[in-house]
Amino acid sequence: MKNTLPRLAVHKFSSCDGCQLAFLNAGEALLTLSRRAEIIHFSEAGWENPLAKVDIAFVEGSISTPKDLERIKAVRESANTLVTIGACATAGGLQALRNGVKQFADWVGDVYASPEYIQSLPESRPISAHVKVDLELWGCPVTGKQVLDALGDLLNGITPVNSSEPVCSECKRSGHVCVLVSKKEPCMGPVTRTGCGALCPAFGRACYGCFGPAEQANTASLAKQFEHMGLSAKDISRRFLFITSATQPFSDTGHGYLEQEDV
Amino acid sequence: MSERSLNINIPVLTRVEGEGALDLSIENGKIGELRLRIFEPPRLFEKFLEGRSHMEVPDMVARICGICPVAYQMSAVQALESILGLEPGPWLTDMRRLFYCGEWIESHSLHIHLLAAPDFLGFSNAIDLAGKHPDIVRRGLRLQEAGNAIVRLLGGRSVHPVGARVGGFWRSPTKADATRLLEELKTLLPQAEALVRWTASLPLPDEKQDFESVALGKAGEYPMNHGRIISSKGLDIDIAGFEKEFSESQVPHSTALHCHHNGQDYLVGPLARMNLNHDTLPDSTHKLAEETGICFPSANLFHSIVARALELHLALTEAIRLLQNYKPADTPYQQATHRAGIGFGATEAPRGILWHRYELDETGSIVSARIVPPTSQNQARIEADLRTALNNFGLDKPEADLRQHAETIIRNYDPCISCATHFLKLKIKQT
Amino acid sequence: MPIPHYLPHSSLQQLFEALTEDGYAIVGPQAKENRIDFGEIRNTAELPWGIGLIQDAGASQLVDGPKNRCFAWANGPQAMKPLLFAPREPLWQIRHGKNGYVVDAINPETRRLAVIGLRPCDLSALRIQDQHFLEGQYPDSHYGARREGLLVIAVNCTHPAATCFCASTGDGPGAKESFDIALTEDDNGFVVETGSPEGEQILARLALKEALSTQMETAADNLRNAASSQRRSLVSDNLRDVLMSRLDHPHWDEVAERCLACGNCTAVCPTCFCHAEIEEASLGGNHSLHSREWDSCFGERHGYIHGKQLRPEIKQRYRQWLTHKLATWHDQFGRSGCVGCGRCIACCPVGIDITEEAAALLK
Amino acid sequence: MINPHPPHLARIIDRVQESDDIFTLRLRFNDPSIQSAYEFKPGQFNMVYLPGAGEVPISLSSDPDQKDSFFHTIRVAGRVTKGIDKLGIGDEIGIRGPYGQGWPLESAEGKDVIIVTGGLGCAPVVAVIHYVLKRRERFRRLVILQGVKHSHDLIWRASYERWAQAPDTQVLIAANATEAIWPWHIGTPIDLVQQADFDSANAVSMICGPEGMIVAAAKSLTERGLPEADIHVSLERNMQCGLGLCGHCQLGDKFLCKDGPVFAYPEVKFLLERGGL
Ligand SMILES: Cc1cc2nc3c(=O)[nH]c(=O)nc-3n(C[C@H](O)[C@H](O)[C@H](O)COP(=O)(O)OP(=O)(O)OC[C@H]3O[C@@H](n4cnc5c(N)ncnc54)[C@H](O)[C@@H]3O)c2cc1C
Ligand code: SF4
Ligand code: SF4
Ligand code: SF4
Repeated sequence: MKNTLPRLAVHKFSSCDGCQLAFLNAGEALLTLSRRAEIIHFSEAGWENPLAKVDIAFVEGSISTPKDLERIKAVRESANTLVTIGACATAGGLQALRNGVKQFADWVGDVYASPEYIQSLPESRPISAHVKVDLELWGCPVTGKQVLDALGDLLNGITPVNSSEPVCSECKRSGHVCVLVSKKEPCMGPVTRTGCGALCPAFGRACYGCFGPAEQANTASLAKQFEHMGLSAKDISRRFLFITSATQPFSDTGHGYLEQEDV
Repeated sequence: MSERSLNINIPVLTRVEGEGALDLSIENGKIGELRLRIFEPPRLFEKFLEGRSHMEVPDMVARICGICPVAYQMSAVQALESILGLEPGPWLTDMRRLFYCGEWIESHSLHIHLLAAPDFLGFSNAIDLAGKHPDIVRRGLRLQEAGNAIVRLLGGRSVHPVGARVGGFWRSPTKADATRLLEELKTLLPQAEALVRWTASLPLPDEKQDFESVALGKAGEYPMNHGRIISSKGLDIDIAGFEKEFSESQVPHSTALHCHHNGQDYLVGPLARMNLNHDTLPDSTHKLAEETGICFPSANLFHSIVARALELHLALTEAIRLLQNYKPADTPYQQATHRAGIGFGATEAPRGILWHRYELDETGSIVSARIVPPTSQNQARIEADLRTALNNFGLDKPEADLRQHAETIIRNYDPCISCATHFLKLKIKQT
Repeated sequence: MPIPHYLPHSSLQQLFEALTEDGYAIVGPQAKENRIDFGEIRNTAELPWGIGLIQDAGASQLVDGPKNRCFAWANGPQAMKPLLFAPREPLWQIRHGKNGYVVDAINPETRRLAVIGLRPCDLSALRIQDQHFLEGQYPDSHYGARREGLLVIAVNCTHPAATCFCASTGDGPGAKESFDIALTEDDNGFVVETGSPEGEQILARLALKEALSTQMETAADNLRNAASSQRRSLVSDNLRDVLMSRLDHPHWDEVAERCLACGNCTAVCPTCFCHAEIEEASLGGNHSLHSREWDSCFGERHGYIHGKQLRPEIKQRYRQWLTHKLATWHDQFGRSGCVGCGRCIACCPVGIDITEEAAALLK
Repeated sequence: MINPHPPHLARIIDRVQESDDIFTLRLRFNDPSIQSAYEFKPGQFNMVYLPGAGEVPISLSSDPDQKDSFFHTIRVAGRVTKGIDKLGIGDEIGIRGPYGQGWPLESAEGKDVIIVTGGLGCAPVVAVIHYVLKRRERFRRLVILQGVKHSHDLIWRASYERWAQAPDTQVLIAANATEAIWPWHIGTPIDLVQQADFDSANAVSMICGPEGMIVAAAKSLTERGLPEADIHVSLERNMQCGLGLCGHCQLGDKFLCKDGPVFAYPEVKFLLERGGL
């Protein structure tokens, strides 16, 4: 009976471990999960079989060292379905702020007394930059609901839904005060994909874009609006170059304003 | 004693947060090389912080660690507020303690049940453990969820909460939400008591070691959000003195730095805190501690798990106290005017002292940042512990037993490797 | 038409008490975190006394208003819509029973609501939503259950915002129908009219005096002033043919450069009714919940069919919104879908203005 | 007020694989009273519900006079249809309907019936073919024009061959690309209109397929003298509720689910010719 269950792996690359907590914080659902699938690999929870064949592999973290690069290829080989979870795995993560930074090597030197011991790729990149990914779950961190809904669907043989509508839609459904319109806070909600439940506006603060770009992210227009609201080019670039700085529309707009700042 | 030689290599430590390995060689019946290898890739947060507004710091440093983001946010706001001249009032002080209680409950429960308990009961993971002892695991999951619920109340979500800011909280929880949570927490107290008794009843090795405990203290309460840095060897300094007193060095085998005090390893975390602060426990927790028969300060490192359970009980008791007379604040945060300066923050993360230092310019931007996480402080201690404990255990034991024992010892520190891998070299670049 | 009465501010609480006695939960406006929000209230003190509201394209800000008024503002982002057409609600669940699946319909829990503070634009919108949800071949039971027993206490608009243009759409600032009670506020209280037997019956218990002619004149003056103070207007009352003949107007591209496709306009529009259905299965695999939630023609689900987006560009989505709202709405509902409330103007993060865009398209 | 939302359960009593990704389900409501009261017209559709996945609109493909069961012919597209594809005989699904307006079969009586389909648009009109063939005496000529992208997309090949043998029936098939042996035309269904044999003064056409193809077919039919009012088309839009409430199927002044999906061509001509709406 047991060995007919779908096989599951959870892998970690460069990350804060927060997205794996979608499983470890799941409470009773963790026990339900263990009845529906067999966990084969999940280091933090005590299973260590990184190369074993599995049906579904969840991957947290970005690729940032030469070792990672070898490992992710092996993970891809081992898994039927590969699902990335979180901003690191789907977008390179906060650590992608180093991408394109000319002084990167100096940075390592600034942080480590002997940088020669540190093995690192010049860029932190998402999993999909290196191998085929079947499903990308965004968020920093992903929510337990996102991960467990997707997993439930996969276990039921159903293609998971993965909404990329903007945070605003969830924000309005929740009846939050629009901080952009009422408080002139530079909210990233209109260009950020939903999933968090419009948490920041619920707390009266501007969304800072931790779920990455929405389906139609008109970042140029939003940035213009931030200008009208009195933000400096530097402030605007920082809004876009934050948790998911390596994603296309955010990176383009962010770097655009960064250059304005430089001149 | 046999004179055998053996290489033990645990390529990936499981049931710890982040990625580390252990290399151990036994040469002629003696421990030769012993390296706790940390290869979690470095993430260079201190560099990313430079040039950012101080308002972005709490959201950024939270991303260093998904297990203790609250600790990162709390050390950071403490340091930044000290520069900006903000004094947290009584409401904020209470709420930050409540926030911290949530993280301790969540993190300690996760560690005890999902990471450590299988070691002591002969299982390799918590799911197998749940097969035999479902009640134990369920109790853990419920307590963990209660901790998460506290963090959510103030932060919106338990990983990378969005509620905390420099100057306070973005929003104060509603009375109704606070009351609902309070009722839930009250029902869990008996579970937390049972947990303490259960940890004390585990077959923990009886073994004493000589080490220095370092923790915050003299806080007028069991330390979480503030205090002086004190130690079992009589250290008693302001947190600003940390850099003078403690030194970090890089070793080739690790992306985490090693910390030393007077050239010696030292211990931070639950046992160190308990050893130094047990007299400030609330009565009910104190009584439970006495019931365990363990006398704190304890030189037995395996008592860490009991200390952790006692802290969980304390945090739950404190959370209930803090929620009992909860009133929403009209202004949950203070706004600051920009000021240049240098500030320090140190709080007790679940795994021990988390020390931050920031320099701000007059526009409120970060000039430099330095973060010393608890796991890099414990790293040297873990290696020293392994040397002693494995010798005591008997180097002639079967290899599998040695491995298991080594892993149990490491896990006992609840190392958080994700945190440990971004530190600065010793000298801060002066700009 | 029954004779108008006068309800002094000091007697407003009596009205609340009468409503409570009749078993109504009262929902009314409150000033909250920089906006006017409709929620349950018990006491007239909870109303936004002394509050004013400045609204403009992409901006909305509470300010001090006349001390002795509680309706000296125009509207907040939402009023009636979420109370009847829930932002998100379950429709049914399905689970494994002994002999196969079991479907359980989920019906909403409802209470009789008395809503105070709806504006004339809100009443027109209510009328449209009724038409949409209740008067088709398949009346919506969820909307219907909430609608039943609803008591509407409208308040005519004496303080339109800069974003308001109800005078041009013919929906305000004075209410004509679809209310049980309608109030027009002055410094001391309200001129009260009734629009239904329920309204009359409740008012009868308050022992109010008939309104003086001076009071009625003030009310009429205020409404006239309110109308003439409106600076925005929607160009024509039937834009159907003009807009449909300008589907390739270059102005669509121009709006698309600014439009964020965030859907805020559709969410706050009191007449928009689009919703999507979602299915959420439990991890255990033995239970699933089917719900619906507000959706928007700016969203990815709206124009999607099997692997293809029919309206992949923002330009097409904005055109979909505007041509439906202002053009083909006439065919479907016998009127324009815009009631002149200006919410979409104030709530658009980049301040896109439906009246300006319509005018530009007519050029 | 009756709650129109929850589906009724129905069981799969037969299943036929039509091609790699198209299959037909024969279904019967679990509740016999619902089954016996269930009536529909070809061209109408059901909301078909896969528990745990969601609902999709699917046309009825069976003969309306068959009272003990009904058929759906489904192409595997995405989340819901992929899931339904995994079901077999005995499995349950949810059904609500029928919704929308069917084909004008009564007014087609005594006339030539021209059916033009493109690609996989055939499902909604297959029911019409069955309907006409079964009541052959009520109609005049039956002309079936079917176009596919590639010859191997053609489903019901055997059926077409069989239909071609029926009296007064003309079957013309075209593929843009074909395998080596292809007995039919290479090209588009529009080419076929030229070869079709019908009396434009006394005919009704029913078209189903991609919108571009509908417009082109309607154009060539009118060029052959068929009045636009005698051309009927079936359209597709996203449908969440099928009840005329969710707004997703709005096209111009129509809601496809209740005003359509079948329309007389003049009603939608402007919208279709315009495209991109
Ligand atoms: C009136 C009508 C009759 C139809 N009849 C048939 C038929 O007989 N046989 C057949 O195979 N297909 C038919 N379709 C198309 C069928 O509805 C879609 O292929 C199906 O919705 C795809 O859903 P999915 O979940 O498998 O795909 P996904 O691409 O995963 O779609 C996800 C969701 O999008 C929506 N959606 C996607 N495509 C469509 C679409 N074309 N129309 C409406 N909603 C859509 C649904 O809500 C669906 O749940 C018909 C469509 C309409 C409008
Ligand atoms: S607060 Fe932000 S997310 Fe919410 S509606 Fe306004 S802009 Fe959108
Ligand atoms: S509102 Fe924005 S920043 Fe806040 S949690 Fe959601 S996606 Fe992240
Ligand atoms: S279109 Fe705009 S102004 Fe008109 S009713 Fe809707 S929200 Fe109000």
